[in-house]
Amino acid sequence: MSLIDLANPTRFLALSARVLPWLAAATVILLTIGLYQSASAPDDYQQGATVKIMFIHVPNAWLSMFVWGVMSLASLGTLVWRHPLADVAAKAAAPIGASFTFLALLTGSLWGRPMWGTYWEWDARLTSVLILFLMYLGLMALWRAVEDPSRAARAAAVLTLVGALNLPIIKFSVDWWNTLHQPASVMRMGGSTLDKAFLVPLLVMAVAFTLLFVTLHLAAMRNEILRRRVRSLQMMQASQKAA
Amino acid sequence: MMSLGPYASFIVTSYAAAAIVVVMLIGWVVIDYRNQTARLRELDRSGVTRRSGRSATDTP
Amino acid sequence: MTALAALIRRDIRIALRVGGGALIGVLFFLTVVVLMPFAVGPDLALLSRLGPAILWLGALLASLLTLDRLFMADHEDGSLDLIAMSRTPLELACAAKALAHWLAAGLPLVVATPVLGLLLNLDMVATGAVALTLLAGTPALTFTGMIGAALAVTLHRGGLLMAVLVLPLSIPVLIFGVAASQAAIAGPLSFGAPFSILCALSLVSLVIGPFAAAASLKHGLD
Amino acid sequence: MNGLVQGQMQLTGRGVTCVRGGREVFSRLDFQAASGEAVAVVGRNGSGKTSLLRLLAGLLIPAGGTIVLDGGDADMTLPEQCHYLGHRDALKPALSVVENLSFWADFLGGERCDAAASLTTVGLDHAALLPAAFLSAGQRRRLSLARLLTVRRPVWLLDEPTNALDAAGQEMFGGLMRAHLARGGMIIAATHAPLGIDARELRIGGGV
Repeated sequence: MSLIDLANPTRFLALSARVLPWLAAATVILLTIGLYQSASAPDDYQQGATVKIMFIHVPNAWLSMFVWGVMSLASLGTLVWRHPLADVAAKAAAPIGASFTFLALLTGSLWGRPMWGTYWEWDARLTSVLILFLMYLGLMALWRAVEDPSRAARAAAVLTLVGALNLPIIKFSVDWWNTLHQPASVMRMGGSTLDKAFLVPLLVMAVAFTLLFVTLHLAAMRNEILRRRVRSLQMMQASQKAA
Repeated sequence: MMSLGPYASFIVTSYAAAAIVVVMLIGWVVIDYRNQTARLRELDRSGVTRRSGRSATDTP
Repeated sequence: MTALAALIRRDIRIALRVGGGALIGVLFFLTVVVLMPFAVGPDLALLSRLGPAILWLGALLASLLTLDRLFMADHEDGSLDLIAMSRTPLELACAAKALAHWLAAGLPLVVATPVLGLLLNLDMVATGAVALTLLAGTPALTFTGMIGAALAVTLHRGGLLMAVLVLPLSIPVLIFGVAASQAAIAGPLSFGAPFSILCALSLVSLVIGPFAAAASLKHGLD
Repeated sequence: MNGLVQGQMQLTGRGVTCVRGGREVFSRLDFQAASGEAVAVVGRNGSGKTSLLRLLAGLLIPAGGTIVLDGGDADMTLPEQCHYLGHRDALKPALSVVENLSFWADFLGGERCDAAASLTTVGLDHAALLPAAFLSAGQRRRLSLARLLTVRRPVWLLDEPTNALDAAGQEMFGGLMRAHLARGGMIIAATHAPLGIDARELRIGGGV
C-alpha cells in the first residue's frame, strides 16, 4: 500500500470502508474500559469526586489542540502538494474539533464551578481554549461562506496555518494577561504530579477519545468525498442537456 | 451506586453533555452519509454518469 | 400577503444556506464580547457591572455589520428592480426584508445572550433582563439600520459609510436598552419606564424605517 | 395558453426626455406600440436604449414628457403590467432553479402558469433541483425567460434578450415571443442583434 494509492479518493473510500468497523470497535472497547476505570478511580483528597470530570475534560482539551494539529498538517497538504484529499481532511476535521473544544470548555466550567464558585473564570487556560473555540467557529464559517470547495480550501488552509503559528503567541499573551491560574499538572517538567490511580484512567480515556476522533474523522471524510462527487455530478447534470 | 459527593450533579452533567455531543456527532456523520448516498443514487437513476463511465454509486 | 411571505421565506432561506450570513453575526457578537475582558481585565466584579453595556454594544455592532448587504445583494443581481416594479408596495417589501433579516440574524443574538452572560459573570436575573431588552430593542436596530442599507444602495457605497450614517441613529436604542437592563440589575430606577420607551422606539422604527428606506431606494435605482 | 389581455392596448410616449447624471441621454422622444406588436429599440452604445426601458418600467423618472398605457388593466400602473428582463438575471445562486422561479411567481402574483411547464419550455427541466450557482450564463438567461412564461404580463421589456443564448436558445426564444404577440402581448426590446421576429424599428440617439 503506497501513499499514492491512499491518495486516490476512490481507493480511500474502499480502504476506509474496511478499516472503519475495526476502528469503531476499538473505540467502543477502549471507551468502556476507560469509563469503568474512571468510575472506580478514588476521590482526590482535595477535589473529592469532582476529579472525575477531569477524565473527560483533559482528553477533550487534548483533542481540541490535536485536531488543530491534524488540520494544520492537512493544510500543508493543501498548500504544498495541492492534494484534494487534504482539503477533505481539513474540512471534515473542523466541526469535530469544534465539538471537542466545546466539550472541553463546558466540562472545564462545570469543574470550575465547585472549585472557584463560578462557572466561568477568565483563567488563562480556559480563556485560551475559548479563543481556540472561536477560531474553530471562524474556520467553519469560512468553509460555509465560499461555495466552491477548492477555493475555500485554499483560504481555510492559510487561516489554519496562521492559527497554528498564532496559538502559542495567544497562549503566551493570555498567560501573561492573567497570571491567576493553576499550574499545569500532567506535562510538568520532571515527571507527572498526578497519582497513578488517576493517570492510568486518564491516559486510557485520552487514547479512547483520540480513537473516537479518528473514527469520526474518517467517516466525515468519506461523507465529504461523497458530497463532492454529488456536486460534480450535479454540475455535469446542469450542462448535460443543451436544448 | 458509587458516591459522588456534594457535586454529583456537576459530574453527571459533564458526562451527560459529553455523551450527548458524541451522539450528535455520530448522528451527523450517519445522517450525512445517508443523504449523500441517497443523492448519488438519485443522480445515478437520472442517468448522470461520471466521465470514466462508472456508476456513481459504486463504492466498493 | 403571499408575495410578502414568499419574500420573507426566500431571504431566510438564503441567509441559512451556504454563503448566507445569518450565523456569522452571532459569531461576531461572540468574538466582540470575548475581546472585551482582554481590554478591561479579568476582574469579574467589574465585568458583571459592565456586562449589559458590553452585550448591547456587541449586539449593536453585530446587527449593523450584517445589515450592510440587506439591499446591496438584491441591487447587484437585479432583484431589486423587479421588487420595485411589482404590485407589492416597496415600503411593505422593505419591511418584509427587514423582518426576515431580524429573524435570521437578530433573533440568534438574543438566543446567544445567556451563554455570553455566563462569560461576563451576570446572574440569571441580569442575563434575563439583557436578553429581554435585546429582544425588544434589536428590531429597532434592524429597522433603523435598514435606512442606512438603503442609502448604501443609493450612494453605491456600503461598509463604513453605512456605519457612520446609522450608528448615531441607534443611540436612543442603546441608551434605553442599557438603562433598562441596569435598572433590572441594580436599580434604583424602575425597569418598566426605560423598557417601555425601548418598546416604543422599536414600534416607531417599525413605521419610519420602511418608509425612509423605500423613499431612498426609489431614487437610487438608476 | 388562454388570454390575458383585455382588448387592444396602446402604449404611447410623447416628448419623453431622459436625463441621467446631469447628461441628457435623449430628448423629446415620441413612440408608440400596440397589442401584438414588437418594437426593436436600436441605436449606438450610450444612446439610451436601456434608459428608455427603465423609464417604461418605472425605474427611472422621465425629465419630461408622458408615457401612457391605454386599454390595459385600469387598476394597475404600467410597471405592474410589465415584465422587465434586464442585463442582470435576478437569480440567487444559493437557491435551486425551481426555488428561484417559484419565488418570483409567488412574489409577482397575478395570473400564472405551471412553473415546471415553463422550465420544460426553456429546456431547464433536468436542472430544476440544482442550485442556480451551477448554471451557465445561457442557462441563467433561460431561467429568466421562464419567469416571463410563468407569470403572465401583457408588456415585455427586454434588454438585449438574446445575449448569452445559443442558436437553439434564440430560436426557442423567437417562438416564445411570437406566441406572446399572438396572444395580444406587446414587446419592446433593446437590441443590437436581430431579434428573430418581425419588429418595428425605433431608432434613438441619431447617428447610424
